[in-house]
Amino acid sequence: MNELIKHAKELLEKGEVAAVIGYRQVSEKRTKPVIITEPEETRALVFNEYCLNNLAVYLTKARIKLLGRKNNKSFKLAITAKPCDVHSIVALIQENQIDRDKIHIISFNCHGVVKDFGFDFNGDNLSSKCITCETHKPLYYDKLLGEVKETPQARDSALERIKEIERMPHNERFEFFRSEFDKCIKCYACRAVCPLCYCQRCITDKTIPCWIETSSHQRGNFAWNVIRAFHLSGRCTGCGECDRVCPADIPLSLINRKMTIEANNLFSFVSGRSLETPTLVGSFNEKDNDELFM
Amino acid sequence: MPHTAEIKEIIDESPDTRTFRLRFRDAETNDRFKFKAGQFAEYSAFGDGESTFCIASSPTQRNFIECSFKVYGKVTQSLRRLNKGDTIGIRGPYGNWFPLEDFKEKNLLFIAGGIGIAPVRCVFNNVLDLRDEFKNITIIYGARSVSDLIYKQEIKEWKVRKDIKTVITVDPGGETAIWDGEVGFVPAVLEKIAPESENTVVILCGPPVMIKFTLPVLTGLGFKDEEIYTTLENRMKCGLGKCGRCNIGNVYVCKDGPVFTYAEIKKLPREF
Amino acid sequence: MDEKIISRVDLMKICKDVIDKGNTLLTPGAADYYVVKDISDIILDTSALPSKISHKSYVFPRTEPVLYYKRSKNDVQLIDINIDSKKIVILGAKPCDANSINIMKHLFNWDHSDEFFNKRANNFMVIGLMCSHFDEYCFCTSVRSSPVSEKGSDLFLIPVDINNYALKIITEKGKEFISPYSGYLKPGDEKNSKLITENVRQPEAAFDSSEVYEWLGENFESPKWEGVGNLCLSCAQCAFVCSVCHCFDITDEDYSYTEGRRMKNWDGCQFGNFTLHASGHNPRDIQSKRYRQRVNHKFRYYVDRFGEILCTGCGRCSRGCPVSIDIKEIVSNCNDNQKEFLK
Amino acid sequence: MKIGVFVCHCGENISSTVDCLRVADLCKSYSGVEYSVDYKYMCSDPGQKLIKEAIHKYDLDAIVVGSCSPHMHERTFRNAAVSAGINPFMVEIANLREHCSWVHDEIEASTRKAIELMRMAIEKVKRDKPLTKINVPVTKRVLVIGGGIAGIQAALDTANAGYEVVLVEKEPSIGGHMSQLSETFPTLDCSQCILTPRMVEVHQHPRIKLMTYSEVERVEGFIGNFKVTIRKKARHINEENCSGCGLCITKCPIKKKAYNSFEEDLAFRPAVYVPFPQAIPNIPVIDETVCTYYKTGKCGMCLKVCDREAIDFGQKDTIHVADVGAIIVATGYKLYNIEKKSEDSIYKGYGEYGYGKYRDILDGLQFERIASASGPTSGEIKRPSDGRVPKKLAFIQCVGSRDDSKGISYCSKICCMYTAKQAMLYRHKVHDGEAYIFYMDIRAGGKMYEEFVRRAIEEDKVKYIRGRVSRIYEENGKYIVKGEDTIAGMPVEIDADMVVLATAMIPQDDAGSLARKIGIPYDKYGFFNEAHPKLRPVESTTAGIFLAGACQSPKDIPESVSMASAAASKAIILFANDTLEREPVVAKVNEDICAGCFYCMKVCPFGAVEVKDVKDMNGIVYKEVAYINQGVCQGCGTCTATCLSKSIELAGFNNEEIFAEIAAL
Amino acid sequence: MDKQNWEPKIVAFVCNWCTYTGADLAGTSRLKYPANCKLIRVMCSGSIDPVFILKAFERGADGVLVSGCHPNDCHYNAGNFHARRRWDFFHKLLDFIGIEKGRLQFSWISASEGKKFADVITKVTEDIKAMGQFTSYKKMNSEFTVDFPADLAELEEPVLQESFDKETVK
Repeated sequence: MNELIKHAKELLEKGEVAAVIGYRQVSEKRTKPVIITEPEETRALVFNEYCLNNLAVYLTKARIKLLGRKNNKSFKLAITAKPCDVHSIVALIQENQIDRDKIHIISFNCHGVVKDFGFDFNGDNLSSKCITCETHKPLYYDKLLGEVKETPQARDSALERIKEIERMPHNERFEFFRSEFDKCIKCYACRAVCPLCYCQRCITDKTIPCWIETSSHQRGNFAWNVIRAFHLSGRCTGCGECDRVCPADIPLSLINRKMTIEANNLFSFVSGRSLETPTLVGSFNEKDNDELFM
Repeated sequence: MPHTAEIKEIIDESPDTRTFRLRFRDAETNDRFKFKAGQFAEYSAFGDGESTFCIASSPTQRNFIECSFKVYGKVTQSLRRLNKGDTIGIRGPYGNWFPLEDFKEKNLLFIAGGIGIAPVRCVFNNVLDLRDEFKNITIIYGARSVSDLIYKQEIKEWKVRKDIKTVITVDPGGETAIWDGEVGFVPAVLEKIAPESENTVVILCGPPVMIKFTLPVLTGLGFKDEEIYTTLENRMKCGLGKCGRCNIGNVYVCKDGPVFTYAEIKKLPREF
Repeated sequence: MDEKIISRVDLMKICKDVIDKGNTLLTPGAADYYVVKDISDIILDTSALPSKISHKSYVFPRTEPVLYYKRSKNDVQLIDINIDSKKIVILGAKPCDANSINIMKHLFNWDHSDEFFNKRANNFMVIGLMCSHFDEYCFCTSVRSSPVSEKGSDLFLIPVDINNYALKIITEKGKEFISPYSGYLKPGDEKNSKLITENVRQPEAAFDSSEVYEWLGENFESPKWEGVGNLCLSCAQCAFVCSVCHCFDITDEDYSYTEGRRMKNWDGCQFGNFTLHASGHNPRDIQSKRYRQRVNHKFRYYVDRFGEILCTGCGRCSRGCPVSIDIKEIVSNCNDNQKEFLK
Repeated sequence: MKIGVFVCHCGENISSTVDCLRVADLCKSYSGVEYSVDYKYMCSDPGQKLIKEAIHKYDLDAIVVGSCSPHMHERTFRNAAVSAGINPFMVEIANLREHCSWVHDEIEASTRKAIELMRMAIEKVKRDKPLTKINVPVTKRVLVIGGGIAGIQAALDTANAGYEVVLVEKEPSIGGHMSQLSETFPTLDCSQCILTPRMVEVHQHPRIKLMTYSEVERVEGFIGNFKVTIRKKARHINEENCSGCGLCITKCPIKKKAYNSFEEDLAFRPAVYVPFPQAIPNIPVIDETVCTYYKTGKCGMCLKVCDREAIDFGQKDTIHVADVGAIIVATGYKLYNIEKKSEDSIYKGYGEYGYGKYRDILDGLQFERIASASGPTSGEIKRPSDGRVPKKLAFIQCVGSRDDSKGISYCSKICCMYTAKQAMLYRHKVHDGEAYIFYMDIRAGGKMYEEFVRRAIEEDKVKYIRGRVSRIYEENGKYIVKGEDTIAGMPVEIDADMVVLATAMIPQDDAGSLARKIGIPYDKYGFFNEAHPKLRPVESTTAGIFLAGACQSPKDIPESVSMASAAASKAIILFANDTLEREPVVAKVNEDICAGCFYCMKVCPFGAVEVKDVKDMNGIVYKEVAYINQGVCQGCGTCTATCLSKSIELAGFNNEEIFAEIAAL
Repeated sequence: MDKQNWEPKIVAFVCNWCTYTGADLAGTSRLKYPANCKLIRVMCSGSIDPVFILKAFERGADGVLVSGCHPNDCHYNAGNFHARRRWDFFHKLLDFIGIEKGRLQFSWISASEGKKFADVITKVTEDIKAMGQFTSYKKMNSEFTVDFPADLAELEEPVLQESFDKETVK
């Protein structure tokens, strides 16, 4: 970890960046995000299996401007990002939210993070996104740290659940999701924690007209969760943060995962994997699937 | 539970501002509904929600109440679609009021900007109905342009009255060829006419920017903080001191306000 | 204070009776307070952490209609809401949760009494249960409460051994509730339960609430707010899982061409458009101001107004926070403006 | 808001299955409806009068008409509303005829549906906002790309109408393919003779700025306001000094290193050259690739002989920018090269016909040069291989065209005619020669065209054989053309001295890249797409860009010329007003909440979305948002549905209006 | 509403240039199709947002049809290609969360396909009839609703009904 601290300190000292967005340890098996602006403070920085936040969520236009501003000049921001977080950054760059030249990506060779804080890192407590992860080395970075280690083995129970749901008849499926969505309290933590939910005003906050009913009754919850999933279709990079933070334990990532699988099936596209591939939303192919249409 | 009221008359004040003259559908409510100058009510356009405006007519006027609104958001747009004879909902009156009894035997200076004239008009008309109890009365009213001025008819009446001084101004660029009033922002006009500050109560209402720049001018002219009254119109929903959004410091604007003196406001966190 | 002993078996009989009479019985689970359908679901664990979501929604639902309307060409018909006055018994409420209704009562009853809240609150019967476990986010002892606090409970349970509880009758309401079941009660010894409660491990007080009160008054403009504002993501999870946050929104919804309802929904002061005016002006336009409002409201404004801290120290907000912002950490380090982690 | 409702019976067309009276009656019970009435013929003068009077009498703010399809009478009712003082966009039409009375039988069901349709329209009109037409300033100058006959015609027409023209031609001279032709069908008049005066006129026209040896680099902007960047390639000749005396050309020692492309590679040209003697402008070009000076730094013969100091070896490409209001694209065509068989090409080639392998197998343009009096053989028909006069000539039509297996499915349209012409020319020049034409069928639609073909057959004894040629090979100095006579039903073999292939017309190589530069769509071959195949054939789908000539599809000269004139008149119409009036159904961005993801930019088919910097009071850019250029937007609304934060609204069809319609169901 | 008299409520979102015009053609050709479906005209199929569909369901629609120009025929060149991608996704999503394909159908109908329009509307109506009411969604809709007392409710539906009754009396 000294390398990380050294690097971050250097960046700040040399004035290459205005701030470093990273993790700090709060207790033995728990970390939390921190924004560091002074070289001295870098000693708090860590990177380990407990760094499960996706810090790309902090890379909003407003924050980049705000944090990058120092002495009336604008600087780069450094961010510590797991390889999967880099996917989010890629997606954000593609959606014009980040200027690649404005950020300095400190990434790591990653072998997975925990599912829950406070418990040991092992196959049973492995974040579900890590189970199927294929990018243990980041696709884009400015500084690569850490060495390659093996990821613990675990069952891909999420996929099993998707399969299970797909086997249900439609009315059962509807009932399943309706009851799951019914738990929603509309705290919008899923939205807040999603790096790709960067809209200045969310569709659900639009009042003229009212797109989605803000009440958290059944159909309001249903509409919100469906549209949230739709807006992420083909954009979601699969960081699973929404699922993690949901206080009502709605299996949001099941839907996101399913839509990611469909994006791959229909259009051979996975979001955030390449800066060169055009985004799925906003592009089309004349040969796209036409079966749906009479 | 709101009372339903019928729109008796619609007055187009400016391209985007309207005044409704309302009468409760229920005669009993009509008799019971009493309010004081400065209080507000919650007006419902059923289907689109509730919105808070002050009651713009004078409490001395007993047959109807009036409210003026500028089309900004969902509710005001919806209200604007209504016709004479249609029904809206009213809850209220809520909030505190201008302590007119304390104003007696004093000079009064009214300063209003834009739609801020609505609460001022309520007190102003109330005061005019009790004209003898007050000393000199001055009103300064500014709007963005001539067409944005509201209560044009009443302004005319005010202007011809000898016992009040009426100053109407529009922002630079908003004047028309035949405009005979002042041109300039309210604080500047205020500075220019420099009214007497001794024994004078100021009633100030307008957009946050105007208030921000007017207060120092008033202080500069020697007005006392305790004598400057203004209304804060925060976003309100319930009007009952519950929903939490009008909360500034330990104050609920909808209950403890909307009328505050500058001295009171100075004690509050600067979040309005 | 009256103290009795009741066996677990008998307690369950009472519960069954409550359910059989058609009342609602709530008990805390890991996720939220749930309605007990079968008494075998009841756990009564003193060492459980507070559930993720509080029981607030049973007294202040996340969404509820306040009136129905039906439009015709010119007129509107309104229908008032009749609050369902079913009795609700919370069994095993955490001491931190037990007091929440009492705290909220002030707000819903000053000046104007909120019948929606009151009708439900009056139908609440809170049976508190001593708490024997805390984690790094718990801080009840810092907000004038404790794991053995009886505040807010009508009845209070203290496990004396595996099969028996000491039952303290705190309020008249509690007394009334338990009187039909007096046959189950055996006389208890206050000394005995006192010994137990005194030995309960309590979280160390992290801050002095009156110091915090003072500090907030003097530090409206503190760099601290900016720091936490940068980290906070503006969701309202903290407010929505909180057992005493009570802000709401009112919105109209049509459900057919002519009919609709006016809904009262939870709202959160951390949302950017909570205070947004229609004109575009926003008094609390940036997150640091909103977070400042939250802390001030809880530890200063509410105290000013109603003499109580708007916080029960349950730690739900910190436990659930997507970016692990810990309100205890922020408040307890308030006196120095240094960044806390450098110590 | 006071709404007037007008229900039309349309004679009995609507009222036979919809109870119009009841519809009108029920509409009265909807809030906001001030007046509701039914009438026999709403679109008739008395019907319109009824509407106008009601608007005045009841002080209506908006009207809903239940009648036929809006595609029929929306304009009528809007005009009626306007004349009564209502904004035309405060009018909604409920389609009670095409979508209701005509398609349903049951009175009850269709009346019910009619009521619901009316209700939807009423709810929509309540949310409608008055819209005003958008005015866009127009730069009254046109850019013509391509200096062939179409470009020349378009340039002349526009210039003669009084507007300035910038004519860009990538070759050193204008004239295009038409200048290469010997004679033209069906009149057999000399192509050069009719074209040259036009070329001169272009050159001398005070309002035409001719830019030869130039290419369009970039086009920005939108209808009425294009900004065009043009690269003028270095000729290495100072145009102002050059008098066109041609001394440099005659003295150039490099004589046989470069093929003369004007002569379709049947001759050579020097390193410094003009494409052909009548070239406009008559200024040579130095070909860097063959000129000795550029290779060794020596020679400089031309420099020495030029007494006007016009040779400028150091000349560089220059970039010119022009502001224009309209663009006419007339880039023409080229011929299918039957040898080409590269993997990625859609064209599969005709290796079996031996073009390129045997020098006496020519394509149509090559034969034009051989038949041309100014051509390499001075108009005598001779074999390129040995200079002998061919006694037997085989023409093959549809080489490449109408042949899916070779990559092209369309008909090149002019081959039937020019092959007949070429066969006639041959017969006129070689009286004892035999001309055979292999054809699929003869397409001679056009004035005097069929007669022309008949003349070839009957007077000039050209022998037409219906069938395809399978193979051509050389045998004893003859070319054996093996084919089939499908009429006689037997194989044919002709030992021709020369074979002419009427190869397909295809777009220029760079058509696709040009289309992308200027932002117009093109088909899979590279032909530019017209806005509508029947009703808007000379407009591209991008407003303000028009098409002329063979760049759109194969065309003969009269068609190209008429299309050019049509395109010119489109430009002239555009220039008739100082500002351009456009329908206000355009999208608009709410800049306060736009998150700047620019998905709208990605999906906009018209490139109407731009990046706009939003500045604070100190002039510092604090965010970038999307901005929709109202001059370019065509109002499809794809951006509105794509926008995740719903920051874009399409005027006239905004989301609030659509939600209101749904709610009224 | 009792089962036998139930008629499905169907909403169609159609583009102005192809399907709406195709529907016009069906009219001018006097083709017959069921009256259950109401058209909402938009400029291009590319401008139809998935929320529109949910809104329609929220307002009690039993089925929704989305229709535009055939690929490559879009009046705006590419709007329908973007639409197609959007619907591919949205349909998969709805399918996953339990809304059957038949509830939300898609078609390309050109301005010349009046017959196809009539056929598609007939098919969609029959499909939805076979599926029955969209009860699962309607159940959500009916949460927090109230029956207005009969004496108060002299409004929309009854008025409509009454006017039909008059007809039968006539």
